[in-house]
Amino acid sequence: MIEVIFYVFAAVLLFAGLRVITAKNPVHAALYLVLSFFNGAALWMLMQAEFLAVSLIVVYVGAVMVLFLFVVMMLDINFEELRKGFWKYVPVAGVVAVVMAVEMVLILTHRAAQIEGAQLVNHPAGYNNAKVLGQLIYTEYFLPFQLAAVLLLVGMIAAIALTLRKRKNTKYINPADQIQVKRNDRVKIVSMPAEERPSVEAPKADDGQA
Amino acid sequence: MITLTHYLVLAAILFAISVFGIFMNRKNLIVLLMAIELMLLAVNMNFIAFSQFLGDTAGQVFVFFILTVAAAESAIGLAILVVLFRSLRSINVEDLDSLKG
Amino acid sequence: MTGNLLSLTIWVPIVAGLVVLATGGDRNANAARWLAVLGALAGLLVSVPLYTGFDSLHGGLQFVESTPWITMFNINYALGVDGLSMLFVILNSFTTLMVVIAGWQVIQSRVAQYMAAFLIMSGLINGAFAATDAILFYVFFEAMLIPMYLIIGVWGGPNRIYASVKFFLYTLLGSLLTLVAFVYLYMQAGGSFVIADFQRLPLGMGAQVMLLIAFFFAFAVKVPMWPVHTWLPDAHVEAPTGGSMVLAAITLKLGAYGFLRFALPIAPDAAREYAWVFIIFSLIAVVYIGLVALVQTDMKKLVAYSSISHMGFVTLGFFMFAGGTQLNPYAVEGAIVQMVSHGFVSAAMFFCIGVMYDRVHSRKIADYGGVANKMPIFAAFMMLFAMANSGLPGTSGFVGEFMVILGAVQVNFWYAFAAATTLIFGAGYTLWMYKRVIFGDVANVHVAELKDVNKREFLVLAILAIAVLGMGLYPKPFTEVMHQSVNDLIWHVSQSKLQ
Amino acid sequence: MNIMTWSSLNAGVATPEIFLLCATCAILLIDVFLSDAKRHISYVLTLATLVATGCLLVAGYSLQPLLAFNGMFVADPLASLSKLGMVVGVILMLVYGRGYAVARGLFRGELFTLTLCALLGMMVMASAVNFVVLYVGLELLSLSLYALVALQRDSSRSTEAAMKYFILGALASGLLLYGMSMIYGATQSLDVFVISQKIANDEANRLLAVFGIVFIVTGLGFKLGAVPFHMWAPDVYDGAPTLISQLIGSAPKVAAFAFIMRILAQALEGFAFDWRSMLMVLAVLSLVIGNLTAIAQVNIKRMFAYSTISHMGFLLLGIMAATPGGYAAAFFYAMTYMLTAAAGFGIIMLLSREGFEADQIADFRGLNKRSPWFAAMMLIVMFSMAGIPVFVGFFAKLAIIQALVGLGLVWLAVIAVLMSVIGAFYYLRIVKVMYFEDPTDAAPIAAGTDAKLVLSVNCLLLLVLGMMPDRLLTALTTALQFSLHTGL
Amino acid sequence: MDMKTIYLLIPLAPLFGALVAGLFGWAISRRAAHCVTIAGVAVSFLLSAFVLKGILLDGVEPFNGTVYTWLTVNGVEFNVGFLVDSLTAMMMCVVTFVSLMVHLYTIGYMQEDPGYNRFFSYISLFTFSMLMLVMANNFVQLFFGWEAVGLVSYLLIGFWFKRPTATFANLKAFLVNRVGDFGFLLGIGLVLAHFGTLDYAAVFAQAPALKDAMITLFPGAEWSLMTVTCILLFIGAMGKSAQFPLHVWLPDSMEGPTPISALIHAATMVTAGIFMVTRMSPLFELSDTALNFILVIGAITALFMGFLGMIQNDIKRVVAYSTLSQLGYMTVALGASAYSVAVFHLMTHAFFKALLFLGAGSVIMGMHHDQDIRNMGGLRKYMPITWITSLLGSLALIGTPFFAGFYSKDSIIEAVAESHLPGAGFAYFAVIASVFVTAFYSFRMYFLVFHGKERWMAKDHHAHHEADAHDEDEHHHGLGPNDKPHESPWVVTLPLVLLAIPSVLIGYFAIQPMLYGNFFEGVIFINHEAHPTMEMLKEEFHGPLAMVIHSFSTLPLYLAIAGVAVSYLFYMKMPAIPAAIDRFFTAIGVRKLMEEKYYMDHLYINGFAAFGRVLGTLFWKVGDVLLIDGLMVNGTAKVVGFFSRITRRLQTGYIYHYAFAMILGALVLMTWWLGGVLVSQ
Repeated sequence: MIEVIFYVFAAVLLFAGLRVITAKNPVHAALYLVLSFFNGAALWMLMQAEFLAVSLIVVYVGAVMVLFLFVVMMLDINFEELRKGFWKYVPVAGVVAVVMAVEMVLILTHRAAQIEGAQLVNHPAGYNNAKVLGQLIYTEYFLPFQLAAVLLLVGMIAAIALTLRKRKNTKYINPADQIQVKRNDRVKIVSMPAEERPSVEAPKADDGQA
Repeated sequence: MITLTHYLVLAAILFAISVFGIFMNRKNLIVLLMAIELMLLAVNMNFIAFSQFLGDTAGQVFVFFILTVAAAESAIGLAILVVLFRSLRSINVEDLDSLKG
Repeated sequence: MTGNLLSLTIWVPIVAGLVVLATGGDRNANAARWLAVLGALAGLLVSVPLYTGFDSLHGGLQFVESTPWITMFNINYALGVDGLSMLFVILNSFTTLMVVIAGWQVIQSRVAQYMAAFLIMSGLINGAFAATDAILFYVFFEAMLIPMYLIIGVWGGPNRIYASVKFFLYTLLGSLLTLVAFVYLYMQAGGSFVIADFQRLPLGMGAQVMLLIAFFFAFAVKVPMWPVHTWLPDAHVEAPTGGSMVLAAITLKLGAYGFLRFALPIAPDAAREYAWVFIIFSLIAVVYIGLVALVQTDMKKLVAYSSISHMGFVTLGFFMFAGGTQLNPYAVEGAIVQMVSHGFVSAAMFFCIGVMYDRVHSRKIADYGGVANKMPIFAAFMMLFAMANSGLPGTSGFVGEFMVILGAVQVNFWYAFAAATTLIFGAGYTLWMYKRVIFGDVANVHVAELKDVNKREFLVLAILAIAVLGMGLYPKPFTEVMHQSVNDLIWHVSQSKLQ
Repeated sequence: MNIMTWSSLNAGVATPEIFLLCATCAILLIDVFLSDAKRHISYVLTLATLVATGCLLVAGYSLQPLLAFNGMFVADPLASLSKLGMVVGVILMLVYGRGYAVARGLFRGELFTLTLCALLGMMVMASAVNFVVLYVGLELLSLSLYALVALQRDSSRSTEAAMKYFILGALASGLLLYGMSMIYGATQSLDVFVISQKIANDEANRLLAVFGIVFIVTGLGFKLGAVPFHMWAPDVYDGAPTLISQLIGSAPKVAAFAFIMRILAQALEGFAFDWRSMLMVLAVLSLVIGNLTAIAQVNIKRMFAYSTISHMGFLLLGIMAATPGGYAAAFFYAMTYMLTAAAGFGIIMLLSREGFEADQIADFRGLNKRSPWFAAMMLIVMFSMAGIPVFVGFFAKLAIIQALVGLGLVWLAVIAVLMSVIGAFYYLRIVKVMYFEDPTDAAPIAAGTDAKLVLSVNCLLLLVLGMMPDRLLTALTTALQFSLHTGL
Repeated sequence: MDMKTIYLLIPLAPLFGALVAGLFGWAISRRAAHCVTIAGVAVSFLLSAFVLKGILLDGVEPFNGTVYTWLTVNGVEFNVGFLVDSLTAMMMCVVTFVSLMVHLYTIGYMQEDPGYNRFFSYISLFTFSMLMLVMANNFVQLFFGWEAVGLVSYLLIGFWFKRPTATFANLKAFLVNRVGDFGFLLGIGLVLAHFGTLDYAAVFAQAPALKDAMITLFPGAEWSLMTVTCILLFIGAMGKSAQFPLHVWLPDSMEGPTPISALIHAATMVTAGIFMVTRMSPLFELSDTALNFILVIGAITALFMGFLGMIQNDIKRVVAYSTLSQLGYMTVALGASAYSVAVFHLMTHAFFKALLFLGAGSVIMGMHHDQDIRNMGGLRKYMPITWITSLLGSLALIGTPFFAGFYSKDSIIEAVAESHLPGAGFAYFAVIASVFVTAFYSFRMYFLVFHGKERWMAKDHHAHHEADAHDEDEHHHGLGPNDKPHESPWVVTLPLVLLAIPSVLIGYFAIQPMLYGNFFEGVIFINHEAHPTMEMLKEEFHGPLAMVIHSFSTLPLYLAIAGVAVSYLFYMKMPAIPAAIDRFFTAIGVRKLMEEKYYMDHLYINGFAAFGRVLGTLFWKVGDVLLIDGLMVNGTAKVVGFFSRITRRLQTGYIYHYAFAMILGALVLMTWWLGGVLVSQ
């Protein structure tokens, strides 16, 4: 039973993954990505990693993917343009990818790669994956946890710094500047000596030229 | 019986797919970002598999952090994408070629 | 005072150079010049006690100093001179003074930098000759490239960039391989960079051959030996007069010195086994380069080629350390004498060409003719140096050639035969050039406008002339300081290090 | 499961980081309330923070490694010294880049906070002894850098560079993580010391571990910019604002070194046999490709990028030796290269002005006539990079060569020095342009006195360290002795 | 004054004069310059005479001592030192005497020359060098003097450095001499290598022991050390003493002012080779091969250079070829082991040849620097002293009985006749034939110059001026048709007279002690068993007078008379005959051969020198520029640049390529190492 579930989810996951990178429309790609996340989450469930499975959905599907979709739709992109010549590069890229996949699989399935006694842990009743993780994260992993916070802060700063921009031609007022203005900043009295009036002939000639 | 190897192989294939996506995609930057997410999914799959099959919770904690980081990362990535689009009016990967040589 | 005499010879010029540099732009050019002369003079003065205080009965290192420098690698700031190196420290300090005086008026732009470059280089070269730690040697050996590169490049001729880069890379390539060799020896010696330890190190034949090749690259390029000589004509032609003087008088010697200090004693078995290769290269340098010099149309190039040919004599002498069954100090000492002599003669020759170049702005032989009509004093000096360059007895040029040929006869008659052709070629190219440049009727308006040497030029020429003649007439003071060291060296080379 | 207490955290060990983080937040807040005219307050505060961090590092220096945060953080001499190096690197970047940033509208609060965050990331990388922390620190650095590269938003070159950097960086992180996952699988631990212990006890699955190492090396290679994972570097150096190029080109190299030390030399030391040869390939490729390609450059920033690649080849050779001497050599190399590169980029920035980037080699024409001092400084930088004594670059190379020859890898040393000759060619070209050619640009050089002063100190340090490298070498070697193989 | 000081003073006095005149020539007057140099040489001459007297009459022991140690290598001392024995003393006297005469003569000859002081400096320097050469007690100093005289010769031939011919000639002289020195130096090298010292006395003492030593020059071929060494040393002598085929420089050296032709290229320097071989007699005696070589070379030179003298029209060239021929005589004598005879001829030749040259110089002055004998004639009326002295010199040269040349030359002929070396037959023929040749060209010149019509009056004026147009700033105008030559001033004629005296008398007085007395005892070593020449001569010698009487019954005298008679006939009475002969020889090509001096110059200039330059150009353009620089150096740079462009092109700017490279890199790493791991497990 578990095998069937695993293979089904795995198959869908791989299919969805493939579609992510081959979909014509980025919106579709994003949706396929969502699909693959769901499948991934299901597989994680299968491994009894409930908390992370849920987090994946919440964090990724709920936040990241929405962000993706938002951006995709916000940007005014001609997707058809982007599709041209897609299949031209498949042979080379495909060969490399397949070789890579085959190699990785060969290695992972090699008997030397097998870890003895690797069994899915059977947790006792009442085991709470979220709680265990929570305790770990808040105690032992205190440092990375704090750092992760900084990291999110960086993401925030960065996103704001990069994307937030003032319109160039809006006239907006900074009260602080207004209050601090001094007379001398605004009015400047320049003393000028009286100039001799230039002769009348020359400008006329210039005008004529112009 | 589904063993650790099954998950690892699955993750490996997923990883290869995402890699394939990254260097095959010549048009759309957004898909590149998505492919990277896929790759992280594969990595997370590994960690969880190891964690659950070897009975060590640390792997799952790592996944937790990876998710966090990935979120921040995509935020920045998308921000850069937006900025890029503003100045370039394009998210075509092939248009990113003013720096070379 | 005598405790750190060698340090003084190194640092006095360098500090003087920095002081000169500090005078800044060309507004203070005169200050820079005077400071430079004072610095060079001070450098010379502190080097003189090396000779007067030298114990010529003692072949080992003298005036030794040693301070740990880089304890991590057991690198010491270790100085010392023996009969092989002492003369060159003095020669270098001497040449620097000449160069500084020679550049007095000729150099009008960036005077301070020019003078400083020479002073700093002088200190570095002294360091290279005095270093008894391989890395210290290497540091000085290599650092000297920088001022030379700048000298050629900034104050050089039209094709200076090509020449300077070629010079730099050529020599860098060679020396970097030596660095690897040094490090290898360091490992073999159990963590010591002391050159004397390297020399004592037993090494297999394979290792010795590899080391010899590495040293060949470094030192042969610097000497330069045929076929790695082609940087020299370019560098000389493009370098300003002072650059050519130092290059020919000193830096080439450093390459030759490297053979004595490193190649021969460290890899004696390989050196003995493959001495013929070096001898053949040297003889090619003598004959081939002699012929090449004959057909040059550019005076500086001609003298540059002649330098290569003369340095061929030096390497020839070095690798004839063993004559048949007995040791052959003639050739080795002759080679060292030749180095010193070539220091005087080539510097003088380049200076002579510089004197003419400053007036006519051409180095082409064809642009001259009949210079003697307008510059009789100069012509007389140049005659002396031309004769010294062609190895006339009574001038320094003869002594070394004579001794090397004497040594060569002991090894193999045909080596001597080929080497002795320099009597003909050397005279041929030098005097033919002299004839075309100095003799004859006034060739053109430029020559007609020539003025004879001024006091400053006269001073340089006269000092060099005295040196050339003095060494030619009484070379004993030069050789007696080196006997013991040379004997030690060739004895050492005769011993097998194979185990 | 232990109950965590404040004392068990032992957070005092991480005082510099904690201070830095707090100060960063403070600056972030203060900056919000500052008008553009008063932006220099943030600048001064940032510098003050950095200096204070440096002081804290010095004050907290201890030869004995101190663990903190449940064994995830270590303050050992390796970490402390490399952090000090990073702090210096960042200070240099800010000092040199002030005028540059002002002229390009980059003189903003984000610049300071992101830079400080990047520094924090680097510091964490240096101190982390747990893969999770290592990863988070790395990402903290990377994310900050991505954003910094793109900070000049109006420049399509900057954003393009940022995008490339981001995508390739993310790919590299992915590869690194995959590798970490394999190591985790092979050893069932994320802790550096435990992993090391398990490998030593032969309790690790070698195949999985080596499989993981492949990916880890890939990721590390990317961070260092080693061939073939280097291709981001030229484009990013070129496209990014020069002060960010400097940031990327200097301090993170030290961080990457420490990072590599933690992963390869500490955690995976037992598999040194496997990763050594991988690094060797990367190193040789880096030396060859970096030096060769640098020759063909006309943009000095790109040239620096390729030169960095070749220098990282040297650095990798040191690490590859996998001996205390080799590590020390690499550490020395990283630290001195940081100083050298900082000065190099600094000069580019000081020669730049509003609307003019002095990033073409041709822009250095006749610098000696325009400003002998700047020319001399650049000369020092160039010759130091070329490894000509008496500048410090020489001793860095010497140390590496020594490590190689000590292992009997003479041929590798020969390749390295041959490549140095090629390298010398393009460094010489800069000197040539400065000294042998006549200036085409007559504009006066308007660099701040502070920057000039610091630059002078920086460049003279290259000379002084070259003449007296002993102290630094000894300190770094001792640091590594106490930091590695302590079996905590 | 002890003897050592005297010996030191002898060379140093002229050196002092040379230095004063040379270094301060710009500051002192002409008068001061010639006074100081003449004083120097005079001191030197007087002291030399004193030394000679001491050895000759007072039996002073030969001096062999060191002045200072020039160099020590390998425990061997190279000294500067003097060996003053009879040979040296005699040479010193000859050198200083001729030099003194030439100094005096120069005052008159060079009086109009702007390089007056320089000239005096040079000739004094020459005197010093020559003295160093003859006084040497070792090879190094010998070589020093050897080269130093070469240098001065170079300087003096090129004294008028504006003349292209002069500078060509001096370069040629130097280089040809260098070819000789090349051998000489190798010879010295062999001496040092096998004797371990370069001191004459030590070398000579060891020589017999090494008589049979062999050296291997080519694998499998052993050569006698002595033969090789002696031939090499003799090659040096060939250069300096202008023996065939290294003679080519001497005729050209006539480009120098006449006084130095007299001093250097006739009387002293060119005899250095003869002196050297004599000095080395202990070595040369040990090798028959070398002696035979010398004999043949000398004979060739004596005869064939004499032939060339017959067709010369330049007064100095006639004398120059005569010199060559006479040097050949001396060399022949050396080859015949008659060293003392060679030296004897050297001495007599020095006087009469100097005389002839100075006489020629006087004529040239009289002719206003026209040197072509075809333009002269009848000068005896105008220049009586010159005429008489030249006649005496010529008579001495052709070997007129009682004249100095007679004794020396006849002795040589006799010696050759007695020699048993394989080449002796040819040599005898050559020297006998040369007697006629010598007489012929000597008197051809004599008659053409001093007798007959005053041909300068018929000379085409315009052609003359054009030809000399390039010598504007010289005063070489030749004599115009209406000018009259006049006798030279006393400073010129006095040396002529002074030289004429020994030219006539010295043979008569010196032959007994020098050849058959014990004058050269202990100096010249002859292996009497192998080379009994001198023994036999001694047996036949019964005094100078008897020698004259004996000569009436021998061929040479009649040949000499025939030579004079034929030249009188040809050039005084029947000029048609030489013209006819000339036509005949022109027709068969011999004339051309002789005009081209047997094509030796062509061989050297267009052969060796040109070949050297072609080779040099080849090495330069192909070896250096094309192969080493072009292919190796710049080629490497190009290859690097080529790869650089390739690697640069790899950086395409496209992310997917970058990613591809990364992945490929990872893949390769993975394949490579995991392959290894998998195989190993």
